[in-house]
This record gives sequence, C-alpha cells and structure tokens, in this order.
Amino acid sequence: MIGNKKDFWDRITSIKREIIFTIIGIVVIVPILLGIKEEVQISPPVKSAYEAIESLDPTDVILISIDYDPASMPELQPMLKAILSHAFRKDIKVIMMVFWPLGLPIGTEGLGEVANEYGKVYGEDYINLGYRPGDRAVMIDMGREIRHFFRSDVNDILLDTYPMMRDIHNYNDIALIVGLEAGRFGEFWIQYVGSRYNQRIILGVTGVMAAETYPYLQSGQIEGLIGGLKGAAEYETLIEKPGFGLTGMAAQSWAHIAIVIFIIIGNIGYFMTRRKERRVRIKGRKE
Amino acid sequence: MIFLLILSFSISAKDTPDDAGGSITINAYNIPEGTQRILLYRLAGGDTIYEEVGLISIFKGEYDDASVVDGMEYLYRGKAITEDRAYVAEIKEYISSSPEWFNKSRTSVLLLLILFWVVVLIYIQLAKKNPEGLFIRRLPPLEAMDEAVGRATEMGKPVLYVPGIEYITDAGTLASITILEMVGKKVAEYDTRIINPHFDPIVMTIAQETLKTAFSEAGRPDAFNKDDVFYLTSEQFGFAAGVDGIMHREKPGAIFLQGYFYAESLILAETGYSIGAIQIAGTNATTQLPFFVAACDYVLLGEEMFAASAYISREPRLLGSIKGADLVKSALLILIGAGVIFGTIAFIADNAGNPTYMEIFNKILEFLARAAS
Amino acid sequence: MLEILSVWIAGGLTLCILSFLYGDNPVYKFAEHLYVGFSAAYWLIYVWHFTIKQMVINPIVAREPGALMLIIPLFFGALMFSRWLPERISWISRWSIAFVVGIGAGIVAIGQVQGLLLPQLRATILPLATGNWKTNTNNLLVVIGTTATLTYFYFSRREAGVLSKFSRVGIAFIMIALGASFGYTIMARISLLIGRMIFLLGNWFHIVKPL
Amino acid sequence: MKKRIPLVITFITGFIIIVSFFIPHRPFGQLETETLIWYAIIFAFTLIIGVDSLVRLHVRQIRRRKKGWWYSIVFFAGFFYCLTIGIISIIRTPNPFQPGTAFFYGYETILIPLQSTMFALLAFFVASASYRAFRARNIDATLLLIAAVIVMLGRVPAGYKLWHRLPAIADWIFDVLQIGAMRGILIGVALGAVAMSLRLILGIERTYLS
Repeated sequence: MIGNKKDFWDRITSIKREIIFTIIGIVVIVPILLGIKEEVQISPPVKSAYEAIESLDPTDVILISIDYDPASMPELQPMLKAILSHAFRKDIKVIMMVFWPLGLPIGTEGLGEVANEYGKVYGEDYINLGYRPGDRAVMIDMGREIRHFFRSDVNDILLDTYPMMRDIHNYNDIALIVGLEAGRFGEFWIQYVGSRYNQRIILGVTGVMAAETYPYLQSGQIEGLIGGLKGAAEYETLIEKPGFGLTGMAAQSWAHIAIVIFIIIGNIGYFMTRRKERRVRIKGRKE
Repeated sequence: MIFLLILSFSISAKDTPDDAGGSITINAYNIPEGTQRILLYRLAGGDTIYEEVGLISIFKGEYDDASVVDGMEYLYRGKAITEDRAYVAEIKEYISSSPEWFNKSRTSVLLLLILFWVVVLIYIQLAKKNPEGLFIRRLPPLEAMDEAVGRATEMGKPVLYVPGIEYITDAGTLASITILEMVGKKVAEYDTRIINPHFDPIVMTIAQETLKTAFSEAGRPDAFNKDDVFYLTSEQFGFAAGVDGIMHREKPGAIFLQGYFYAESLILAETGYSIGAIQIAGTNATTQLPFFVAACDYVLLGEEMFAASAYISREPRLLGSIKGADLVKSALLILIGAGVIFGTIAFIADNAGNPTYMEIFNKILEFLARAAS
Repeated sequence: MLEILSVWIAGGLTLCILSFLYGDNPVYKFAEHLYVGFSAAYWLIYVWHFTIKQMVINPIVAREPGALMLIIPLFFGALMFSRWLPERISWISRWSIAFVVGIGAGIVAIGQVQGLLLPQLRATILPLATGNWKTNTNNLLVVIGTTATLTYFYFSRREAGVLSKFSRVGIAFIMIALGASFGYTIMARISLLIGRMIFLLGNWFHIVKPL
Repeated sequence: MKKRIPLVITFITGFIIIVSFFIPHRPFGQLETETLIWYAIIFAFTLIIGVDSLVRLHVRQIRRRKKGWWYSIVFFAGFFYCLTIGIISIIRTPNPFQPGTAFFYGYETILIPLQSTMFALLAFFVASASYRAFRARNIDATLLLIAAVIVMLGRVPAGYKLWHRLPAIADWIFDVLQIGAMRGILIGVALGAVAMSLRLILGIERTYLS
C-alpha cells in the first residue's frame, strides 16, 4: 500500500475473509446460546394482516398458499404456524394448497402439527389440496370452479367426500387468501386473483421480496403484509404465542449491528486510502 | 318535527352483470337490528309455491343465485329472522338472467392493452424503415464498456463476461447476448482475451456463434478462441464458486455481469471488487440490483438493459417496444399530473361543500381500476 | 433410532455445505451433487403424483366426461423429451413449447395490465389537500417518487433540459428504494443462518430448545 | 413448415386467453378452462426437461471417466435413493409427502439441511461483501448505504434501543419513500413484459424456437 509502514487504516481494511466469517458465526451463535429474549415493536402492515384474520368468523374459510421451500423456512414457517394458530383459535376453516413443489412436505408438517394442537379434524376443519402445475392457470380457473384443477385432495380423495368442501366452489366462498411467498407468486396472487376477482388477500413474504411488495399494500391491493423474521416475531407477539420468530430476534439484532459496523469501517478505510492517494499525487506534482 | 322515516327491510334482484348467464344477484337493504338469518325464497314463472334457495350473507348483504335457467322468469322473497319476529320483503316485477357478450367492468383493461399494442406496432414499422432515426438517450454504463476493455488491455489482463444464470427464454439473458456481441467487437479491436463461462449449454452455443460473428465483423476472425466460451455447471453456487476461481486465477482487468442473477450475484461482485477489476453489471432481477450498485462501478438498472440491447442492435422489434413503452410512460406522467391536480381541487371543493367534483374524481378512479372491496 | 440417525446425517451435511466458506472443496462438491441428485428425482415423483396421476389417470379411470381428451396434452408434454433426439424428430417438441409460450404470453398481458399497471396508476393519483399535513406530504412524496422514476426510465429524453434534472431526482428515489430492499435482504439472509444454527445447537447438540 | 405451425399455435392460444378474458358468453369460459388445464399438464413436463439433461450429463461423465467423475456417482446415489423411497411411499401411502413416510424421512434428512444451509451461506457472504465491497463511491451508492443502514437498524430491537424513533423512520421509508421508485420500476418491467407478449403472440419474437 502507500508508504512503507502498513498504518492503522491499511490493517483495519484488509482483514481476511475467513475472520469476517468467524465473527458473523460468533455474533449469531452467542445470543442463541444465551437464549436472550427480545420484544419487538408491532408495525402497521403486520397489525393490518392480523386484523384481516381477526375480522373473520367461524363461517368463513381462508386459503393458505405455500409458495416457499426449505431455503426460506426460518422466515416463513413461523408465519405459517402463527397464522394457523390464529385461524384455528377462531374456528376458521383452512384450505391449504402449494405452488412450490419443494415446500409441500414442510407445509403439510406445519398444518398437521398446529391442527393436532387445536384438536382440528381433517376434512371438517381443514384440508390440504397439495400441488398442481401451471401456477397462474390454476389461480385464474379457481375463480370459476376449484374442482376443475383439484378434483381430489393431497390424499387423492374426491373433494365432495369432505363435509367442509361441499359448498366451496370458487373465490366467492373464500373469505381471505393468505400467501406465504419466497418468490414472485405473491405478485401472481395479487394480479390474477386480487384484481380479477376482487378477492381479499394478505401476504407473508421473505425479507428479499418485502420491498417489492409494499406498493401493493399502499394501493390497497393487499390488506396486510408480514415481512421476514421480524414480521413473524410481530405476529407471534400479537397472538401471544412466542415461537421461532421471537427466539431469533436477539441474534438478528447482533448480526445487523456487526454488518453496519463492517460497512462503516470498510468505507472509512476506503476514504482514508483515497485521500492519502490524492495527497501523494498532489505532492508528486508539486515536486 | 323531524319525520323519522324507519326504512323498511327490502330486497332487489338483477341479472348478474358481465357473466356467462345462469345467475341472478339478490341484494338486501336496511337489514333489521339483531337479524340472525336472512332466508331467500324463489318462485319460478308458472309455479305457485316459493322454494327456499339459500341464506343471504348478513356481512355482505348479497347472494348470488347460480341455479337459475336463462330466459326463465322468477320472483324472489326475503325473510329476515330476528329474536322476536320475521321481516318479509318481496320484489314486484319478474326477473330473468342472461349472458353478456362483453365484460363492461374490464373496458379500461381493453383500452390500455389495445392502445399500447397499436403504439408498439407503429414504432416497430417506423424502426424497420429508419432504425437510426429513433433516438435513445446516452447510457453511461454502455460508454464505460469501451474504457473498461481499453484499461484491461493496457494492463495486459483478460476480460471476463458472465451472462447470468437463466435460460434463453429469459429477457435478461437475451439482452445479455446482444451486449456480449458489442463487448466481443471491442475485445477484437483491442486484441484482448475474453473469458465467457456459462450456466446453460444452449446459451453457451448461442454465445459462441455471437462472439464468432463479432470477431469476424471486427476483422479478426482468427483471434477468436472457441475454448474461452465454455460450460461450467448448472448449480447456482457451484457456478459462483467456479467463476470466483477464474477471477482469482486469471485476474481479469474488466468484469461484465450482465443477465438475470439470483442470490449468487453478491459473491461474484464481491470477489470482482476485491481483485480490483472495473465491474460493469446489468440485471432485470430487481432483488439483486442493490448488491450490484453497492459493489460495481457501473450498473444497467432493469429496463436499461433492454434499452442498451435496443441501442446496440437497432433491432426493429426491440426499438419498437422501447419507444412504444416510452410513449405510454409519457401518457402515464400526464395522466398522473392531471389526476393529482384535479383530485386536489376536488378535495378542496368537497371541503367547501361542493361534492360534484369529488364524485367525478371517484368515478374516474373506479373506471381505472375497481377498488379492492 | 432412525430419528437420531436422521439428525446426525442432517447435521453432517450442514457442516459439509458450511465448508464452502473455506474454499470450494471435495466435501462441498459431495454435498452439492447429493442435493442436485436428490432434488432431480424429487421432481419426477412430483410430476407423476400430482400431474400424470391426479390430473390425467384418475379422471380417465373414473370415466369422467371429456377425460379422454386429456391424453392430448399428456402426449404433447411427453413430446418435450424429443428435444434430445436428432433434429428429424425433435422439431415436433416446438409445438408443445409454442402452446406453453402462447398461453404464457396471453396470461402475462392480461395480468400485468389489470393487476399492475391500472391499479398502481390509480394508487398514484393522490389528492394533496386532504386536510392532514402528514398525508399530504406522504402523498406528494409518492407522486414525485413515481413520476421521477418513470422519467429516469424514459429513454427518449434529450441530454439537457428539465426532464434530465427531474430524472436526477428519480435516481435519488431509486437509490433509497434499493437501499431499503438491500437492508431487508441482508435481514433475510441472516435469518436463514439463525435457522441453521438453532438446528445445529438445538436438534443436533440439544444445547438449546430445538427448531 | 416447421416454423409456421408453432407460430400459429402461439397465436391461437394467446388469442383464446385474451378473448375469453373480455367475453364471458358461452363457449369462451369453458374454452379457457380447457386451455388452462392443458397448459398445466404440458407445463409440468417442462419442469423435468432439466432432469433429463442432468442425467445424460452425469452418465457421460462416468462413461468417459472425466476429472471428478465420482461426484456423478454421488449424484446417482442421491437420485436413486430419492426415487426408491418415493416409489415405496407412493405405493404404501395415499400422500407420500406427509410426515411418517419413507419419502418424508429422506426429504427431512437430506434435502432440508442441504438446501437451507446453502442459502444460509449467504449470511457469511453478505457480511464479507459489506466489509470489502460496499463502498460509498458516489452519491447514488451513498444514498443506498444510508437507507440500508437505517432500515437494518430500524428493523431490529437493538435499533429501537439505539433511538426509539428509528423503527418509525424505517417503516416510513418503506411505506412512503420507496413506494414511488419501486412502483416506477414495476411499471417499467410490466410495460416490457406486455410488449414481449405482443411480439410472442404475433410471431415477431421467435428466439424461443431456436
């Protein structure tokens, strides 16, 4: 670097990559080991998602769509369990369907766990329709008749054999759609179902998709938005049922502070070296 | 004496609009306090007894009777049952259902779709006649490409071009191939080496042809080395690790990251920065734009990639789409400006007690897009 | 017993992938190829169970009206595999691709206009005299943000002039939006690591409450 | 002849979808449903084209003993393990994907740890990138980093402790400040997609046939 002795800033800005990895590893592990609990502030988008389900009554049916896979489990699985707990507590009937093939097993597992916890009966209180290919094609035709694509559920049994499905045909019979999104399917629900059939929707999204989804909240095309692990923690706080969301918050806090510090150090170092280069160049010219 | 008009419970029936027929919509008004259920009865023309059809939802005050036959005439009677008594309401004239040939609630969609498509087709014809005539503004990242290849040549280092990890059907990959052609010509002129790793075999074969033509058009067909355009792997992180390895080994002076990227974009941009290369990125993956902007020297943001490929190739269908979209954008800008002004005036007039503008304003908004119920 | 074996294998595989941090090595390549192999077969099981069986075979076996017609899309679907045969035969697979591309184009055109362009346009026409100064400023910021960004992505504007200055405002709004998305994405990545660490510490080593 | 028929198919299918959106009258509703079901069945096969090319690639690796061919053995180990437990589960239980089946056991043991750890790696790379590569090299990048820092701190309890108004500012950035720009980007992408749809339906765009 500039000048012979490696001054303070050169050493600070050239820490090896593996050390950074270890720092982040420690910063995440320690709060988990210490089991630090953190409260979270409730933000308006999550509050309105909560109120959307709170406004329903036992005669209503909600459709939960699993559009994520194990890669986004830490953010969206806690949301699934929190929303299912909220719905089952209010005796709301639940239909689950899946558009991301790799997400079906964890969706089925989450649904089974929470349903047993609240003593719900398959076929009367909740049903799992499984997966169908064709994403938007399925969404559009469910506005006409759900049996066109789903003549049977995930167990390959005809829908009409289930008491709860007898008078459910299309979106007129579904009070609210809850999309759990790790990709673009949230946009599909909004465009091909929300606008086309004037259907009430709330979305739970990963942090990656959150920013792109806010314009649809502001335009009223969705009623509520639960974003990332913090959104899951907020929803768990609202239904007073702490889960994975809240346990992860402390580690999330520490990691964010560490990354902000990295950005600041990196940039201070960057400016210091650039200023030194400019000074050398000016001196060079003068001599 | 204020005459307290207790509005009595009533129902209305109409053929459900914009449907394929076979459905009549019943609405209930002034539903009495404490109503538990509202039963709906129907009398088909010629029958004598009302038959029960279903329950009108108290929350929505609406019921969609989809069990009617087109052309048949019906009468309806609603019975709202409360704690102590039942209120009855009837409709007087017969009503029948019929299918419609055009869904009126979607007129605004039809208008915008036709307008936009006609404009695009016109511009495509214009572009066919006179490709140079259609102006597209300067794109700094495009100009920086020349300087980047030049600098890499000075330092005697190769150029690395990564086309993203999507298939040929993705618009970003298509645009990347066009940009690759331009970079190929520059590399041929400066007589530098270009390394081009691939995620998909089909995109690789297309890239090989593109570079071959670029090199021969620049007058140096022999300088093109086919082995520098190769298939690496189809696994996301395996690809990122492979390209990182190339960066450390070959130490390219200029790196181009053009195409559709996923989460691995961050690994590529970081290693590229750490070996001190000029990085020019471009992607239609909005989620990856932040990482490229923070780590690269120049970035083509989303649509700018498509404008760049239209600018380079002067293809009529690309130019037509860009210019057509531009015209719609200017129309949107004018519409938003006028709408905001009119809306503000409507609000002021409404506060001053004159709601007429307000009604017009809401009608315009409702015409554009139905508000979510 | 199987349960313990499963957690130990899962823990081991987690460490194999984490080894990638210290350079691409054989252990990582082993885990990566195992993943690609397993998920490849996963897709076959999936397409069989939910498409071929539940959407085609079951309706035909149950002799539902019009079910036999479903053989046609099944045939076109299978044609997709002819892509790897010599050119003489594989050109017919273009019929299936054309069918999928045609419908996709129709769906996208309708969805983007009805579900995005019109509602988002409507949501940007906001009054600026709502009597509450906070809403007024917020509305103004949304209107300026949208129009300035559209001006930035307007490619027919000349160098100098008002439009170019207004597009400078646009790029500022774009950078703030990208910054917000950037911050949220980092949060998402950290959450994924937290999930894995709780699996290792909880389910495998039982130091902490498992997942 | 080979190019003409696919273009006609694309035009007809695209036309059916658009027309049946605007005309509710008899044949179109039913026609749209049939077309969408056919689309779904054919689409499912596009999911497994990739599998076919992968298997052929690894067979070639093994037959030619190319460098690192034993990784292809591992590929087939994972492939046939998943295939066998899948077939067993399909025969034994109506829903092979539910907990308790052999298929779920394999999924939980192999797929979940591999896929979720692969993405968890990104947390490490984000950290090293934010230290080594995210520089405020110009006004644009500076604005980006400031907004990112505010949002990152505002979204966690630590930010609240730092300054109690920080979460409100972070929410305000999301609810108001970034709406306009994100909307502008979405509109631009949408216009590009609708123009591409026109080119595909009218056969002006043909690269997908290459």
